[in-house]
Amino acid sequence: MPNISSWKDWLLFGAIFAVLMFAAPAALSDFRLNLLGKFLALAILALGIDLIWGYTGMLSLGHGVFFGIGGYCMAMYLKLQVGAAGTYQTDLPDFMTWNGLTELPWFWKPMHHFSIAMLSAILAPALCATLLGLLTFRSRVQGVYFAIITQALALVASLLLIGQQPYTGGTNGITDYKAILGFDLADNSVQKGLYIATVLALGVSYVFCRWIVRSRLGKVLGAIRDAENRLRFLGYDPVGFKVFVFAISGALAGLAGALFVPQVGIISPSNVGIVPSIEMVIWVAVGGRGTLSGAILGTVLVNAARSGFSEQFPAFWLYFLGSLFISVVLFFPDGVIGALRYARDGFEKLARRKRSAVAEFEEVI
Amino acid sequence: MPTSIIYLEGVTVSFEGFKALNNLNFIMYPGELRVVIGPNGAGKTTLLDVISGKVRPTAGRVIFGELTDLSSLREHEMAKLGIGRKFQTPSVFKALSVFENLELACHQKSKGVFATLFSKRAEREKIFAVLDEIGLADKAWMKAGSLSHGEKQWLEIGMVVIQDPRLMLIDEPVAGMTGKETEKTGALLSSLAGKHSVLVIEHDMNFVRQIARTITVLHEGTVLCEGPLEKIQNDPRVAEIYLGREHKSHASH
Amino acid sequence: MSTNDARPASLGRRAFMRRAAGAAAGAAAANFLPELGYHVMPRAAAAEPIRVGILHSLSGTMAISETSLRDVELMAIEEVNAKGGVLGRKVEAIVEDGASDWPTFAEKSRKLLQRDKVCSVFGCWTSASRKAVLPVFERLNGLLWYPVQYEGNECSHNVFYTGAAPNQQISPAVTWLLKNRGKKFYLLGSDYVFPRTANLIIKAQLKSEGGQLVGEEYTPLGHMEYSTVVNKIRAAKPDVVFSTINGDSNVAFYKQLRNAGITAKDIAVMAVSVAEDELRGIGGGVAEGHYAAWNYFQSVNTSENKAFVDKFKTRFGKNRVTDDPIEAAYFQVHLWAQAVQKAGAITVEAIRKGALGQEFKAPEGMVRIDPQNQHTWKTVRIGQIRSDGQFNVVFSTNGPVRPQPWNSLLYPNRDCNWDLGGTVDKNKS
Amino acid sequence: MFNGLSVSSILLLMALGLAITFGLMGVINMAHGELMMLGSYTAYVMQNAFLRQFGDQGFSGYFAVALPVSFFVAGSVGLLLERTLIRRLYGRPLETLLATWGVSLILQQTMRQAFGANNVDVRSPQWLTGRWQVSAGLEFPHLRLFIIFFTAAAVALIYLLLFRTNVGLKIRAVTQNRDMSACLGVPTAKVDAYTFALGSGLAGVAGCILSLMGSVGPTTGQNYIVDAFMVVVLGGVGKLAGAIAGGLGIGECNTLFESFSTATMGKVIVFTLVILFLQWKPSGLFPSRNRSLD
Repeated sequence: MPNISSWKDWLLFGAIFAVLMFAAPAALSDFRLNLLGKFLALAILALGIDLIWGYTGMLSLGHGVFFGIGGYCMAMYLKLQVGAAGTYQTDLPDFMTWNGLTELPWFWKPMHHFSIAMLSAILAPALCATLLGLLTFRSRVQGVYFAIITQALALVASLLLIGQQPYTGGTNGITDYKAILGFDLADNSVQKGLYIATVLALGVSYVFCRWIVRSRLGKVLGAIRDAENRLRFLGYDPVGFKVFVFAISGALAGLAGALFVPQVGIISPSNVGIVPSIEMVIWVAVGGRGTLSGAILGTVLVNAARSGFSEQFPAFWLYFLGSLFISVVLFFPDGVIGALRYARDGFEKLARRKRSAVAEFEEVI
Repeated sequence: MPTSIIYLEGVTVSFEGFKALNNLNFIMYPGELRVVIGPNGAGKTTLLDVISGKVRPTAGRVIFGELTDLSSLREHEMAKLGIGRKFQTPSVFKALSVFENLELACHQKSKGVFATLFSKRAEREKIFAVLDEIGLADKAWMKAGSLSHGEKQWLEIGMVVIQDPRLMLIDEPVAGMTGKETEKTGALLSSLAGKHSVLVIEHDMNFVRQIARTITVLHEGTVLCEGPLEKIQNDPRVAEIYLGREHKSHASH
Repeated sequence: MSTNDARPASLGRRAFMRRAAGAAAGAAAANFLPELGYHVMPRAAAAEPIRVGILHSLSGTMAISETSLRDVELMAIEEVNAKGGVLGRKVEAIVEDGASDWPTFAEKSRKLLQRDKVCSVFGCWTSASRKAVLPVFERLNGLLWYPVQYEGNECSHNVFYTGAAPNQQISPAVTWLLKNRGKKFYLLGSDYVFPRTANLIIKAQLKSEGGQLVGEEYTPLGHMEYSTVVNKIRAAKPDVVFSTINGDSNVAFYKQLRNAGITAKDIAVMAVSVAEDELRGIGGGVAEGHYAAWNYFQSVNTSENKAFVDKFKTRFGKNRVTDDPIEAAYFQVHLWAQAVQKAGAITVEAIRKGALGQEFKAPEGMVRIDPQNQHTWKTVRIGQIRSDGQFNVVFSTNGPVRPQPWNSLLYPNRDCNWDLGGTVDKNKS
Repeated sequence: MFNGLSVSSILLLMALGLAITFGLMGVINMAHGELMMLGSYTAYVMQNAFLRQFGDQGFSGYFAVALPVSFFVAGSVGLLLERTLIRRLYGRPLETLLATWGVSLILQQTMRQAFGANNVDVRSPQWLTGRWQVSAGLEFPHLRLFIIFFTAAAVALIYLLLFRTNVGLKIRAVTQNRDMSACLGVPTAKVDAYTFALGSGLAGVAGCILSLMGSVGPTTGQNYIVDAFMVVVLGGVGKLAGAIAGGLGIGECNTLFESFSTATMGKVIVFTLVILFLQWKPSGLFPSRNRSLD
C-alpha cells in the first residue's frame, strides 16, 4: 500500500514525542506528571492489546495477568531494595515476616538484580503467553472461546496471588518501596526520571509495533482477523503468527506493568483480575482499535476522564464508563481515531468503510 | 502412463451418519483440466475439501503427486505442497486491499512468522501481471471487501493463480458472472491447464461445454461415470439424474 | 505556589493535550474541571477554611461498607463547623473515591496531599487500601486517620489508628469464648491479610490458653457456595467457629449454616467483621444467637450514644444503623478537631503532637489516643446477635484497654513507641 | 455427593439462561449476572410488600409470587436490551461482550442508587427453612432439595419448549439459520427478541432463588457470571445437554477438590482443569459439527 502520509506521520510522531519528553515535565505539577506517566505506561499495554485484538481480531480478557506478572517482577525487586530499612529490620519483605516466613522463597532470590527483574518482567509474560497460545491456538480455539478462556485465566491468576499470601502479599499486593537503583523514589526528580523512561519505552514500543503491522506479517495478521481458515489454504499456518503476536502483546503488557509499579507505588491482585482486564480492552476500543495511535490516545483519554470524573462525582463514573462501552461499540466502532477520520474523509471513502466493519490498515496518527 | 497428480482410493467421508463421499475412486493426471459435475449433495465440494485438507476422510487414501499421502497433513502444509483452492462462496480478505490479497497469496520460499516479518516489499510486476489477467489492475488499492461479487470471484481465482500451484481446485468459478465474464474465465482456466492441473466444479453447463475436456459425474458420493462431453451427454444414467433436466430446460427455450 | 501551581499546570497540560491530539481537549477539560473548582472556591471564602480529605470507596465492592463512613465523617465535620470550626476557621472536606481499587487509593491520597494540601485525611477500610496509601503518607508527610479494626503489625508515624488493635477485639474474644463456649475452635476467614494474620494470633493464643484448633479454612472474597465448608465444620465438631469472613460472603455463610440446621446453640460463630450494617444484609433472624466482638454496638447504653444514634437516624433515615467503624469514623473527626485546637496550627507535626494523649467522650465511652503508639484506647465488648439485627452486649471491659499493635505472644520483644523512634525490638536495641 | 449435586444444580440454574442467550443465540451477555441481581431484588421487593400486607406469618407466600414476577422483570429488561442494543450486534460477539459489560455497570449503579450500596436481607419463607431427616447425621435442607428439583423441572420445561412446541421449532430454526428461516416466513426479529427475553427471564428466576442462598447487593451478579460462562463453555455452546453436563462436572469437581484442599485452591484447580480440557476438546463436551468454512 502506498503510504503518502508516511513522512507526515513521522513528523507528527516526533512532535508529540518531543512534547511528552520535554514540554510536559516542565509544564505539569508533580502530581499531574506522575498521573500522566501512569497513563503512558498503561498506553504501552494498550499497544499490546491493539496488536492482538485490533489487528489480529482475538479478544484477550486476560491481559491483566501479563501486566501483573511484569508489575510483580518489578515490585519484588523494589521490595528487596528496601532491605533492612523495613519495619522489622530484617532483609525479608515485611509481609513475609508477619506471614511467618523465615527465608526468601527461591523465585524471589534473583530479583535482587534490577537487570534480571526487568528482563523477567518482559520475558516471563511473553513465555506465559507463548505457552497458553501454543495450547490454545493449536487446538483452534477461536473468538469467543479465547476471550472466555483468557478471562478464566485472569480469575485464576488473581485467586492464586491472593491465596499465596506469604509469597505474594495477598490482597495487599506488594507496596511500600523505598528506592530504585539506589535513587530515592520519594524524590520528585526520580519520579521525573521514571516518567522520561516511560515516554522513551512508549516511543520505542510504538515504533516497534508500527514496524510489525507495516511488515507483511502485519498483513497476515489482518488476514487472520478477516478469514483465518481461508489463510490456511494460502500456505500460512496461523498458529505461529497468533502465538507470536500474543507473546509480543504479553511482553508489552509486562513492560507496562514494570513501569507502572514504581510510579504508582503498588501492585496488587486488583490489577490482575477480570475487571481491570476488561477495562484495558475498552481503552483500545475508545481510541480506535486497529490503529496504534488510537490505542495510546484511548488509554490516556479514558484514564484522564476517570480521574477527572471520579474526583468530581464518583457516583456517575460507572454510568459514564458504562455508556462509554455501549456508545463506542454502537456508534464509533473505530473509536476516536475512526471518528476523526469520518470527519476528515470524503463520503465515498466513508461509504466504503461502512461496508468493512474493521478499521483500515494504513496508519494515520 | 505418467504418475497421477491426485489419486483418491476408496475415500469415504461421513458427517454424523450421512455419507458425503462413499468409497470414491478418482484419478487425475498432470496438466489435465477436469470438470466435475453432479446434482446438489453429490459430494462435489466435499471432494475438494478432502483434497485440500479441510475434511479428513473417514476411510481411504488420498495420494498427491509422487506418493505423498495427504490424509495426515494440515491445510497449510498441503497448500505448500502446491494445492491451491478457490472456494464456492468467494472468500477474500475484506479489510486488505486487492493488492495485499494477492501479495499474501504470492508464492514465497517460506511463509513462516519471521520470514514474513522481515520480508521485503512484494514483487509488484508479478502481482500486476496477475491483476491485468483478472482485470482488477485499476482497483489494486481498493479494499477487497468493497468489490462486486464477480470481482471477488476473479480476485480469488487470481489468488490461486499467483500461488502457482501444481493442482488448482476451482469451486464454481462463474457463479454470479455475466456471460462475457464467464467466457473470459473459461479462457483463463483453459490457458492455465497444461502447466497446472485444474480441477473445476461447475453447474453452468454452457461453461462446462466451453472448457470441458474430461468430465467426471458424481452422484451420491461416488463416481457415476467419466469421459468426454459426448459420452457423458449420451449416458442415460447421467441424463436421468442430471443432464436430463438440463436438456428439458434447454428444450424449453 | 502552594495552591497556585496546579492551575497553570492544568492549562499547560491542556495545551499539551490539544497538541497531542485534537480530540483530547474534551476529556482533558473533564479532567481539569474539578481542579479549577477546588482552587477557586477556597479563595472565595472569607477566612481560608482548613481543608481535610475524606478517602473511601464510594464505588466498587467496598462501597457497601465505606459509604457510611463518608456520610458520618461529613456529619461530624458539620458538627465541628456548627461549633464555629477550629481555630476560628471552617473545616472543608474534599471527598475522594478510592473505588475499591488500591492503586486508585494511592493516586487519590497523593492528590489530596500534593494538590489539595490537606492537613489530614480520614479514610480507608481494608488493610489493602491502608497499605497502599501508607507509603504516600510517609513520603509526603501526611496524616491519615484510620477508623477500622485491623490486624496490627504496623507502627506508622503518619497514621492515627482509631479502630481496634488485635488485643482490643480478637484476643479478648478468644479468651471469652474459651471461658464460656468451649475449647474447640474452627477458624474460618476470607482469603486476605486480616484473617490470615488474625488467625496467626488466635492460634498462638489457643496454644497458650489451652484451646484446641480443629480446622482452618479460607474462602475467596465474594465466595457464595459454603455447603462444603459447612460440611467440613460439621465433621470437625467445633464448639466455636471464629469467623473473619468479610463482605458479601458473610450473608451466604450465615444463611447456608442456618440452612444446614446448625444454630448458635450447637456451634457458636464469633465474628469480628460482622456489625449492625452487615447484619442488615444477612438478616438478624438467620444469624440470631451468634456473637461479634467490637468496641461499639448501636445498643450501647451511653447518653453520648443515644444522641449520636438519634442524630444519625434523623439525618440518614431511620432504617440506617450505626456500627463500630461508623462510630470510630465519627469520633476520630472530633479527636482531630481537638488536636488541631490544641496544636493551634495545621502543620502535620503540630496536629500530631496535639493529638497524642487526646481524649474524647465517644458514643462507645471514653476513648484516648495512646501517646506512644498512636493507636486508641477503647472499651472491648462482645455482643450476641438479636433477631432484629441488633446486639445484646454480653461482655464488656470496664474502661478502655491499652492498644498493642504487636501481639505479645507472637512478638514478645516488639513494641511501637514513638518516644523511642517507632518500632522497637528489645533484642536488637 | 448430595452436596455436589446441589452445587451443580445451583451452577446449572445460573447457567440455564446463559445456555439460551449465549449457547443458542451466541450472544455474550456480560450483564447476565446483573439480570440475576435484578431477580434477587425483585424477591426483596416482593418480600417487603408481603410483610407490609400480611405481617410476619403470612409473608411466606411471597416467594411463590416472586418467582414469576422476577422472571417477568428480568425478562422484560432483557427484551428491552435485545431491542435497543443486542440486535444491532448480531454476529459481532466481541462487541456484544463489551456493550453488555457496559450495561452491567449501569445496572449496578442504578441499583446502588435505588436500594443503597448495602446488601439487603431476603428471608427464606418458612417452608424452605426446614430439613428432611433421612437418618441420623444424614439430612437434606429443604432449600437445597427445592433448588435441585426446581432446576430439574426448569430444564425439563425448556426441553419441552424447545423440542416439542412450535415456538421451540421456530427458535431452533432461527438460531441455526436466520436467513433461511426468514425466507420461510419466520419472524426472526421477534423470535430473537423473545428467545433472549426467555434467557434473561431464567436469569431472573435464578437470581430470585439464589437470594435465599447468598447476598443480595448491587455487585452480587459479578460473583456468578464467570462460573456461569464456564459451565456453558465447558458443556459446549449450543447444546443444552452440554450445559447440564458442564454444570454437573464443575459442581462435582468443585466440591471434591474443595473438600480436600481449600476453597480458593478448589476454584483454581477447577478453572485450570476447564481451561486444559478446552485445549483438548475446543468446542466442549457436546460439540456441534458444521461444514461451513468459518
